[in-house]
This record gives sequence, structure tokens and C-alpha cells, in this order.
Amino acid sequence: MFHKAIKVIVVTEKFLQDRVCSLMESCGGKGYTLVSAGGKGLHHLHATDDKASVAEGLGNIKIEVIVRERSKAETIAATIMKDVFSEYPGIIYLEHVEIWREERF
Amino acid sequence: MFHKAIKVIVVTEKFLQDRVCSLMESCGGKGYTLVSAGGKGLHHLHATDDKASVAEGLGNIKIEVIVRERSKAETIAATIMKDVFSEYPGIIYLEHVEIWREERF
Amino acid sequence: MFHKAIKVIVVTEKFLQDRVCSLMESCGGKGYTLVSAGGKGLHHLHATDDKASVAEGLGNIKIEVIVRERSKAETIAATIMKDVFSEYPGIIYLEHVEIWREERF
Amino acid sequence: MNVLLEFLLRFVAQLQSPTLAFLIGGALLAATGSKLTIPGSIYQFIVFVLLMRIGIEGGIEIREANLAEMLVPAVFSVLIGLVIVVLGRIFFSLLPKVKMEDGIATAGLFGAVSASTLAAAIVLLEEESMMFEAWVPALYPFMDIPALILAIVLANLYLKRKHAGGTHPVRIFQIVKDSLRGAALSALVLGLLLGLFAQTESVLSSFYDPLFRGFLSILMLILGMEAYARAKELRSVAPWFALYAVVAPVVHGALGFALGYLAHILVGFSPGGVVLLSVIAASNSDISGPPTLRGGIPSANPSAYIGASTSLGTPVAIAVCIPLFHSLAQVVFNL
Amino acid sequence: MNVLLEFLLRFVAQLQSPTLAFLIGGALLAATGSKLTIPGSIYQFIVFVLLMRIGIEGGIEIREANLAEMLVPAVFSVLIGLVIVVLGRIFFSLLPKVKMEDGIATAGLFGAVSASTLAAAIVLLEEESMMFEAWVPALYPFMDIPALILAIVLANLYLKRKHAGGTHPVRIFQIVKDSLRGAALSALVLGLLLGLFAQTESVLSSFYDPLFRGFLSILMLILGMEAYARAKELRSVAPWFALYAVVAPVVHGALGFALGYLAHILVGFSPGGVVLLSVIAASNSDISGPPTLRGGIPSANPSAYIGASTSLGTPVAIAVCIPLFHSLAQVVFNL
Amino acid sequence: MNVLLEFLLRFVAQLQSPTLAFLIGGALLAATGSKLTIPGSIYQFIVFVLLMRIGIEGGIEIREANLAEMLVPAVFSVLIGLVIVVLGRIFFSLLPKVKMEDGIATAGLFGAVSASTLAAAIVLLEEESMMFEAWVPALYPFMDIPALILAIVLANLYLKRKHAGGTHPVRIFQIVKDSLRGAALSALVLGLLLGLFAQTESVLSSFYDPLFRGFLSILMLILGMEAYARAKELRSVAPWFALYAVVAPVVHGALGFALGYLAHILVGFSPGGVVLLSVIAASNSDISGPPTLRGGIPSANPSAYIGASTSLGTPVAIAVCIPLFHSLAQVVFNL
Ligand SMILES: Nc1ncnc2c1ncn2[C@@H]1O[C@H](COP(=O)(O)O)[C@@H](O)[C@H]1O
Ligand SMILES: Nc1ncnc2c1ncn2[C@@H]1O[C@H](COP(=O)(O)O)[C@@H](O)[C@H]1O
Ligand SMILES: Nc1ncnc2c1ncn2[C@@H]1O[C@H](COP(=O)(O)O)[C@@H](O)[C@H]1O
Ligand code: NA
Ligand code: NA
Ligand code: NA
Repeated sequence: MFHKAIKVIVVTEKFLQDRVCSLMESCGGKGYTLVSAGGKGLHHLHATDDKASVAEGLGNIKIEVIVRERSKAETIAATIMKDVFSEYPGIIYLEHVEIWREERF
Repeated sequence: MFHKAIKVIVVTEKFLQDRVCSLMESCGGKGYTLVSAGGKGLHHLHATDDKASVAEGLGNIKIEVIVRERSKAETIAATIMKDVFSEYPGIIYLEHVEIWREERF
Repeated sequence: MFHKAIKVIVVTEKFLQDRVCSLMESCGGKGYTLVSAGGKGLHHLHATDDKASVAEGLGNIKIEVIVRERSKAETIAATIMKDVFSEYPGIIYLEHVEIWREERF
Repeated sequence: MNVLLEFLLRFVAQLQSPTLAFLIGGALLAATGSKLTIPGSIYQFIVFVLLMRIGIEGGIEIREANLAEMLVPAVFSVLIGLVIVVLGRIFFSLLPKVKMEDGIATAGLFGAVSASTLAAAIVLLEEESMMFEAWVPALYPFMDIPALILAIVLANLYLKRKHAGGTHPVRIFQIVKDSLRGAALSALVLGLLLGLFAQTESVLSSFYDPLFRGFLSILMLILGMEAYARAKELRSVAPWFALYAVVAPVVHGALGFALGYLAHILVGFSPGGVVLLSVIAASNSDISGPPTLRGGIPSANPSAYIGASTSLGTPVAIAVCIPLFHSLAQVVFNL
Repeated sequence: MNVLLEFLLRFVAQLQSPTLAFLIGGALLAATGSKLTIPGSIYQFIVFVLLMRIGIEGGIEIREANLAEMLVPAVFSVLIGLVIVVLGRIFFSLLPKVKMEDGIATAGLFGAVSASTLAAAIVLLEEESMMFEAWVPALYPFMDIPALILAIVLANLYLKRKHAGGTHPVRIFQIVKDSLRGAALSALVLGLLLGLFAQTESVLSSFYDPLFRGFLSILMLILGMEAYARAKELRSVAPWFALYAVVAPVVHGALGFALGYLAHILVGFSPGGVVLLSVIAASNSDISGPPTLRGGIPSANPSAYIGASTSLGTPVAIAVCIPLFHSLAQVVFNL
Repeated sequence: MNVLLEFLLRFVAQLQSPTLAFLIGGALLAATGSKLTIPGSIYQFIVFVLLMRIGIEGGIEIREANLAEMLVPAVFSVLIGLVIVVLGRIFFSLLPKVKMEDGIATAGLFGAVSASTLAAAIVLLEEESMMFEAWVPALYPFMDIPALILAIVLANLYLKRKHAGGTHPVRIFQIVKDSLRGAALSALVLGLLLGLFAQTESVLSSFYDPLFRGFLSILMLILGMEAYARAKELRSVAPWFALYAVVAPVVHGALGFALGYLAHILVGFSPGGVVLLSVIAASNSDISGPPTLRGGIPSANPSAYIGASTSLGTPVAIAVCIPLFHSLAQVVFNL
């Protein structure tokens, strides 16, 4: 059986990965998935790992956490927004998903 | 014109990639997209490819297949759930998408 | 506050990355996220970067752009469909997302 | 008869050469379903180092070379590249059930040049101490670029005739730029310039040179794996492509040998140079040719031309043509 | 007493050996939270080069070897692999609060062989010029594969008894194939074949050999980092796994030494061979064993067996067993 | 006049040095839109190997060094790091239309140290056989860490004054830890410890040393590509940053030279040491400084400080300052 759930997605610079992940966990996320990324936004152009980038931690990372309740998703997003994205570049958004084995999320 | 479709997403360990992909194809998926990932769940912490992991195949992989009918998506999910995730770690979920060129999915 | 938005996702071969990204920008996308990928579709099997692929640019890339208006998303999709996918392999699809800081998209 | 016998003996001996052994080893790994892989980033680095080594070495020696000598072989290289494409165009047009664009693209790829085959030939000549002019590797772009351009032009002329007016204009300058910007030619040209203008002797002898053979061995392993993996794709297209991929390298190499011999008579082109010219002609582009062709002939099916080149053309060029033209040169030039 | 003293002195000296120093260095990096990482692709390449070096070197020398001599040590290797798993099965069955599958899987991993520990031992013997038969590294699969198979068979028998009929049939041939297809054994076997049948002397001496020690040093660094990182996981399972991981390598190594010594008496197995056999026995599989076990015993908890092996077993095998059995051999064989 | 002439001659000669030639080659590649790239994982590995080589070499020789001699240069290094930041703070505060945080962050980066510039200088001194004390590379953190700390403190004091009370407390210990945990300093310190306490001579001479120049050449290529790519970003900020990036390395290097000369008089600091101290002062952090500053001064615009450093500061330090202070030393010390 599938159950409705919410995925919170963050795209930001790699050196912020640990900070974002621990915020996600402290707000009740039970797991997360990490994907190396590149991209362009208001700030730099970030190369993917295909291309060397001289400064450490400047590449992008995409972090996804799935939670069951929308309220938890919003808490996670609001916390990261306040603690990280008030100062650092990055985007955050939600997607509606349907999960199997809901007790794991 | 866009048409409604369903994306089934699996996140699991790399050594299960071939098994998951062939289940997807045998249940009628016409293609799939693979992305190297890391992450944390009930089990280990998986590093992204940025960091060496000694044992072969322990990294995560994200596998996505888009199909037109929800029933097919559910068959894929149920089959993988039964054949793979009854024993191995991993998550599976659905997303609603809108596709172009529906005949390819 | 979250606002509804649309994410346009393209999966295609790496040598088309620059072309797709500049089409996205010229149609009004304000940023995009790139992820190295592999996969299978009507054409070749594409390995992920885990495995060497002899010919340059044959690997897949996943390109995502989030925009606020559905009309813009459709323009982006239609333009890429016409200018790129009439000739080259690749898929394009939309997802509904909810964004924070809507002015950035 | 003597040549044939000598070639046969040499060919059996060559099966033991590391180059070929690693190529076969790679195919074996793929055939047995081994999980051993060489990561993409390592492959890119290996190609870079090999081409820098060839380029720097050439650049250093070109300093003292009489570049006027290069003229005739360079013109012949252009000629060979063009003739190969025309021959391929004719060959495929004679066949039933072949999509013409696929045929022209394949001919373009076989007219273009493979950096790895070139590297393997250089290693063999160095091992056997058969001298060649330092600038011979620089003939690469002279054959590669015209072949790719002509293939793209012919394909577009053909398509224009088919669906009147439906195609893009061919932007030749763009193709030249695309070719030179490809990873393989960029590295070769960069190496040539560095060898020519900078004091790169010490970094060449301390780094690029010692890694050359080892990296080549790994490249051969990768090519062997890929040859096996792409064989499936080749099976999905008309068998004529497989036939072409087996025969064309030998024919093209013979053409290269003939013109090289002519250059030998005309301007004293060295025996080693003749061998390298033959191998360059016999080889087919595996790294940077494919994306250029995909850009220029979008409607051609890459499974046809990449399959033909990677799964048969390159192995034939390395396993058959290198020893063939090397032993031919030994007989012809009485070495 | 003398042996003990000599061992202690040697052990202190070994702390300065690059192998061990890099292992400790890696653990220190991880412990201090350093952001220094060795990318996954570099790790794969390093493992490939190390095993090719071991394989090619072995293959070249096997050409002249009398392979009949290999028979007794090979049989003993199979025996050791099996005995280790049986011993582990008994050990864990005597303990309270241990999930039996976890115990059997751990015993399987400790019966299997670590390529990196083997490489470290080879470097030590080469440095100390202690000779060993060229084919000794080829004993690897003779111990590795039987241990993995037996562990998977035992676990499935156990599970079948527990939930009558609920398990999969054990496909032994599949396990053999899976093992041989793993990255580590593939590279070793490929190297052996290349060394045996191709002229790989020059690429060995120009490339694989010079990189051997340096790449081993980096591999040790990675193992050290991983040992520290996985210690957390090991803490999440019963402490018996930690105990086993510390004691088993020494016991297994002693078993290897005893049988090696017997082979010395029976068929003149060399002292260096005895040391390598002990180290192979003492080592536990870190690269390719884990995925094979996950395939064969899905219900076993990888944190138990990978944690035990990576965070304690491998460091003990490298830091304690290599110097221990080396100095033991010096005393026993009067070197 | 003589110095100037000698410098000019030397500078023209240096354009041919591989270091500089590869730097220019990288910029050319980027400028021509070449698709040749060096993958991120290769870059990380190269930086690791270079810093291990410098660290191990230093560590080995420090064993016999009189570390008391290090005291004065170490104190001077701290001083230089602090003075550079104060100078930069004053410079940018005098200018119109410069966001103060951006200026302070830039000054912090230029006070910090570049591992690649240091490596390039070491190669030059080794080639020219100009001796330096083995511990000179260990001065790196003495200048790097104080500069980063002071910049972060100054920026936060400034911000606190601006929006009363709105900023974070500055956690100095955290900054020190962050710096030491960065990939560059971690590798250097690890290498020093390994060189000091382990028997790393053979792995140094068989692996890290032979790869040193070659890897440096590739690192220069990467720096050249990045310099070109980031030039666009630099253009997006006030032109004062470009001015600073061109002039500051020379000024800082001169300061380093002056204090190095003083150390020469006071405690006999070697001419090679004086050159290295100047180059360390002239260099600006490219690998690990940026993330530390982003952590410490979040509101500063990275396009300003990373652009200034990568696209102008580093090329000036390598292309101008290394030959400048080397030839200055030759004149001043009558070599
Ligand atoms: N409109 C967008 N669509 C998709 N990804 C974006 C978009 N804007 C920004 N990003 C991603 O978020 C990262 C940080 O964005 P920014 O803070 O705007 O520099 C970029 O590097 C992109 O990977
Ligand atoms: N709540 C979650 N949100 C996002 N990804 C998850 C979540 N839980 C697990 N995952 C991913 O699924 C993988 C396997 O999960 P597990 O089976 O719980 O170890 C993890 O390594 C993560 O990449
Ligand atoms: N049904 C599908 N679901 C997910 N990804 C797909 C699907 N079909 C194609 N793709 C992706 O799109 C790429 C190009 O597809 P194609 O043009 O069909 O070769 C493939 O390599 C896959 O990565
Ligand atoms: Na050709
Ligand atoms: Na064992
Ligand atoms: Na500085």
C-alpha cells in the first residue's frame, strides 16, 4: 500500500552538506539521500564532478529527505531556511510522493 | 502535449542495481535513469563517490523509471518490494509527472 | 511560505548539456541543477561515471529547472523538444513542486 | 609468400604483445561479466597523459625538424581522409537496406583518427627502434578533420536531396572548431605547443614518459571491454557495417602505406613514418569523432557507427593493421 | 621467550613501517574529522593496479615454476578456508545474544582473503628479501572461494532448520562465479593470465612495479579511515564480534603457519611461502567478500560482519599478524 | 638597474618553465572552449600527492634539524599573515563602493597560503639547487591560520558595529580546527608526521617524488583553466579587487623577503628559505581557505574573493613573484 508523503529537496554547496543533514535529522527526518550535482543560480556556476574545481567544497549537492507529515516537512524547510539559507546560497522545495512501508519515514 | 504518468523511484545499494533494473524491465518499464548517490537510512551511512568506500558495491544508486499507467507502476513497485526489499535495504516511492511523447513510456 | 511551481526535467546525453542549458536560460529559467546520470531508453545503454565510456560525451546528464509559471515551463519544454529532441535522444517531463523564496525562480 | 609467412609469424608473436594482450583481456573481462571497471575519470586522465606524452615528445623534436618535409605527408593525409570517406560513401550506397546517413557517418569515423591506436603504434615502433620523424603524430588532425567535415557535408547534401530543403546549413568552421576542441585533439595540440615552446624535457622524462606504456595497457583493457559491450549494438544494425568495420581498416591502411611509400620516394619520408601513416589511416576515431558526428549528422544512428568502430574497427586496426604494416615495412624497406 | 622478545622488538619497529604508519595515519585523519578524502575512483584504480602487479609478477614467474609443488599448499588453503568457517560457526553458536546468520557471515569473511593485506605482506617480504614461490599469491582463490561458499551453505542450512523450508536453494556455481567476477579476484586472475601468456615484463617494470609501494601506502590510508568510520557500526552489534575480530586473525594465522610448516616438511614449501600462507589465513576479505555474502545471506546484518572485518580484523591482520608470522618464520627457520 | 635587467631576463626565461607554460596552457584551453577537462577526483588526488611529497620530505629532514632555528621565521610568518590582513583591511576601507566584508575576506585569502604556489616554488629551488631549511614548508600553517582568523574576527567586529549585535560570536578554536581539517593542511601535516616518525624514505623516493613534477604540471593546467573561468566572476565585482589581486602579491612577497632577510641576519635563515617565505607571503589560498572564509564570513561575496584570488592572485604569485624573489635573492645574496 502506498501512502502520501512529502519529499523536501535542498540543493546547496557541498561544504554545507553536514550542516543541512544534521538539521534534517534533528527535525525528525529518518534518512536522506545525497546526490553530487552542479548547477547555476544567482551565484556561481558550479561544475559537476566531471570537472575539477580548485576550491574545496564548492560543488553542489542535492539532499532529499522524505517524511510522512507535511508539518514535519515544513519544519525542516523552515529550519534550514533560517539557519542556512539566510546566509548561504541554495534552494529548497517540496514534492508530493507516495511511499511504501510508511513506518520507515 | 503533456500526459500524466508515474515515476517509480528506488534508492538502494549498487550491487542490487542489475537486479532492480531487470525487474523494472520485466514488469514493462521501457527505460530507466541511474544516478550515483549516497545517503543514510535505517542501515549504514553510505558515502557518495567523492569518498572511497572499501567494500565493492556498497554505495547507493537511485533508479527511476517512468511509466504511463499507475497500475504498471504499482506492479513494478510491488515486485521490487517482494523480490528485493524483503531482504535488502532500500526505499521505493512514486511521483506524479507529466510527460511529452507518451508513446515512449 | 511555499508557492506552487513547476520543475522541468530533461535527461539526455552530456554533449547536449550546453545546448539544453542555454535554451532553458533563453526561455526564462533563472537557474538549473545538473546531475551526472546513466540509463537506458530506446537507444544505447549509458553507463554511469563509475565505468569508463570510450567516446566523449556519451554519458547521460539530468538537467532540472524550476520555474514559477506553468506557461514558462511549457515554453521551455516545447523549445527543447523542437530544437533538440526532434533529432537527439532524451526525455523531458514536468513535476509539480512547492518552492520557498519564489522571487528567485 | 615470404611476406605472408613473416606476417603470420609476426602476428602470432604480436598476440603476446602487451598491447594486444590487454585488449583481449578487456574483452574477456566483459565476456565473463566481471565487475571490474575502470572509472570514467581514470579513463579521461589516461587519455590526457597519453596524448600529452605524444604531443610534448613531438613538439620537442619538431624544434629541430625541417617542417618543409612535413608538407607532402600532410597533403597526403588530407587526401587519405577525403578518399576514405568517398570510398565509404560509394560502398554503402551500393548496399541494400542501409540507411545512407549511417553509412556516411561510419565512413567519417573510419576516415578520422584514433588516438589510442596511434599510441599503440608508437609504442611498437619505439620498442622495435624503428625511427620516424618527430612530427608524424602531428599528421593526426590533417586526416581527422577533413574526413569529419566531408562526411558531414556529404550527409547533409544527401539529406537535402532526400527531403528538399529540410536540413541545416553545414557550418564547416564550426566543425573544425568542434574537432579541435575535442578532448583528444586539444591534448595533442596542447602537448605539441608545450613541447615546442616550453622547457618540458624534464617533466616529459620524469612523468609523462614513464607512465606511457602502463597507461596504454589500461587503455587497451578499456577498449577491449567496450568492444565486447558494444558488439550487441552492432548486431542491431545491418551486417554490412560489421563487414565494413573488418575490411576497411586494412584497405585504408594499404592506401596509407602506398601514399607513404610515395612520400618516401618523393621526399624521403622515413619507414617508421610510413608505418605510422598507414596506422593513422587504418584507425578510426573512438574518443572525439563520435560527438562531432552526432552534432553534424543528428539523424544517423550512433549504434551503427560507434558500434562498427568500437567493437570491430579499433580491434582490427590494433590487432591486425599495426603488425601488418609494420612487417610490410620491414620487408619493403629491407630492415 | 626469545621469540616473544624478538617479536616485541620487531613489532615496535613495524610501527615505523610505511604500511602501518599510513594505516594509523588514516585512522587519525578520520578521528580528527579531516576533510581530506581519497575519491572512490582513485581507490578502484589503486586496487586494480596493486592486484595487476601481484598477478602479472606471479604469472611471469609461474611460467618456470613446477606447478605440482603448488598442490599441497593449495589443498591446505582450501582446508584452512573451510576450517576457519567451521570454527567461527562453533564459536558464535556458543555465545548468547548473537544472531546466528551474522556470526556465520562474519566467519565467512574471515575465512576469505584480503587483497590489501596480501599486498602489504608481499611488500614486507620483498623488502626483507625473504623469498617465496611465485605462485603463492595464486593461493588466494583456493582459500577465499571455499570459505564464502561454506559460510553461505551453513547459513542457509541454519535458516532452513529455523523456518522450515523458508529459504532459497544455495547455488554453489553462482557463488563461485560471483567471487571470480568480483573486482579483486578478476584483477588478480587477469594479471596472472597476462603474466603467464603475454610479454608483460616491460610494462610490469615500467609501470605496475614502480607504483606498487606508493599505491599500497594510499590504500593503507583508506583502510585506516574506513576502520575508524566503521567502528561506530561495530559498536551497534554484540561485543562478541569485536572480540572475534581481534582474536580470530591470530588464531587463523597460526593455523596457516602450522599447515604451511607441514608443507615445508612435506614438499619443501619456502619460509616466505609459509609467511604468506599465514597472512592469507589471518586476513579477511574487505573488497569483494562483502557483496558476495550480502547476495548469499541477505538476512545477515552487514554492520556486524563488515564492521568486524574493516574496523578491527584488517588492522589486526596488518599490524599484528604480518610482523608476528614474519618474525616467527625467522626464528623457526633460523633465518 | 642590474636587478631589474636580470629579473627581466629571468622572467622571459621563466615563461618557458614548465610550471608557467602549463598555467598559460590551461588558460588557453579554457579560452578556446576546449572540452578537455581534468576530473575532480584526479585533482583531489594530485593535491594529495603533492602535499604528501612536500610533507614527507620535510618531515624526514626535520628529524635532524635544529628546530630552535625555526622559531624566528615562524614568528615572522605569523606576523606577515596578520599584517597582510590589516593592510588589506585599510586598503579596502579607503575605497568607495566596496562592500567591507568582501574586502576583508579577500585580504584573509591573500594572507593565507597556496599549496600549489608553494609546490611550484619548491620545484624551482630544487631545479636551481638553491638550498632551504627542510622545515620551511612547515611555516605554511603559521601564516595561513592567523590570517584566516584575523580576517574573520575583523569582519565580524565590523558587522557587529554595523548592525549592532546582529552577528555570531567568533569561535577562534573552531576556525583553527576548520583550517587544519581542510584537505590541503591535513595532507601537509599528515605528511610531516609520517616523514618524522615513520620510515617513509623508500615510498617517498619510489612514488611521491617521481610524480611530483608531473602532477604539478597538471595542477598548473587546472589553475590556468580555473583562472580563465573565474575571470568572468571577477568582472562582476568592483575593479578594485582586480587591482588588489595584481599588486598585493608583490607587496606581500616583498614584506616576506624583508622579514626573511632579517631572519637571515638574526639567525642565519638560508637564501632559499627567504625565497620560500616570500613566495608563501605572496601566495593566496586557493584550496582550503575559501570554505573556511565562507563558514566564517557568510555575508561576504565569494565571487569577489575567490575571483580575485584564483583568476589573478595565483597567476601573479606564480608567474611574477616566484621568479622575482628568486632573482632578487640571487642578487642580494650574491649567488
Ligand atoms: N531555478 C532553478 N532551478 C533549478 N535549480 C536551481 C534554480 N536556481 C538555483 N538552482 C540550484 O541551486 C543552486 C544554488 O542556487 P543559488 O543560491 O541561486 O546560487 C544552483 O547552483 C542550482 O544548482
Ligand atoms: N527518509 C528518507 N528520505 C530520503 N532517503 C531515504 C530515507 N530513508 C532512506 N533513504 C535512502 O534509502 C537508502 C536505504 O535506506 P535504508 O534501507 O533505510 O538503509 C538510504 O541510504 C538513503 O539513501
Ligand atoms: N521510461 C523511462 N524512465 C526513466 N528514464 C528514461 C525512460 N526512458 C528513457 N529514459 C532516460 O532517457 C535517456 C534517453 O532515452 P532514449 O532517448 O529513449 O534513449 C535514457 O538513457 C534514460 O536515462
Ligand atoms: Na582513419
Ligand atoms: Na582468511
Ligand atoms: Na599569503
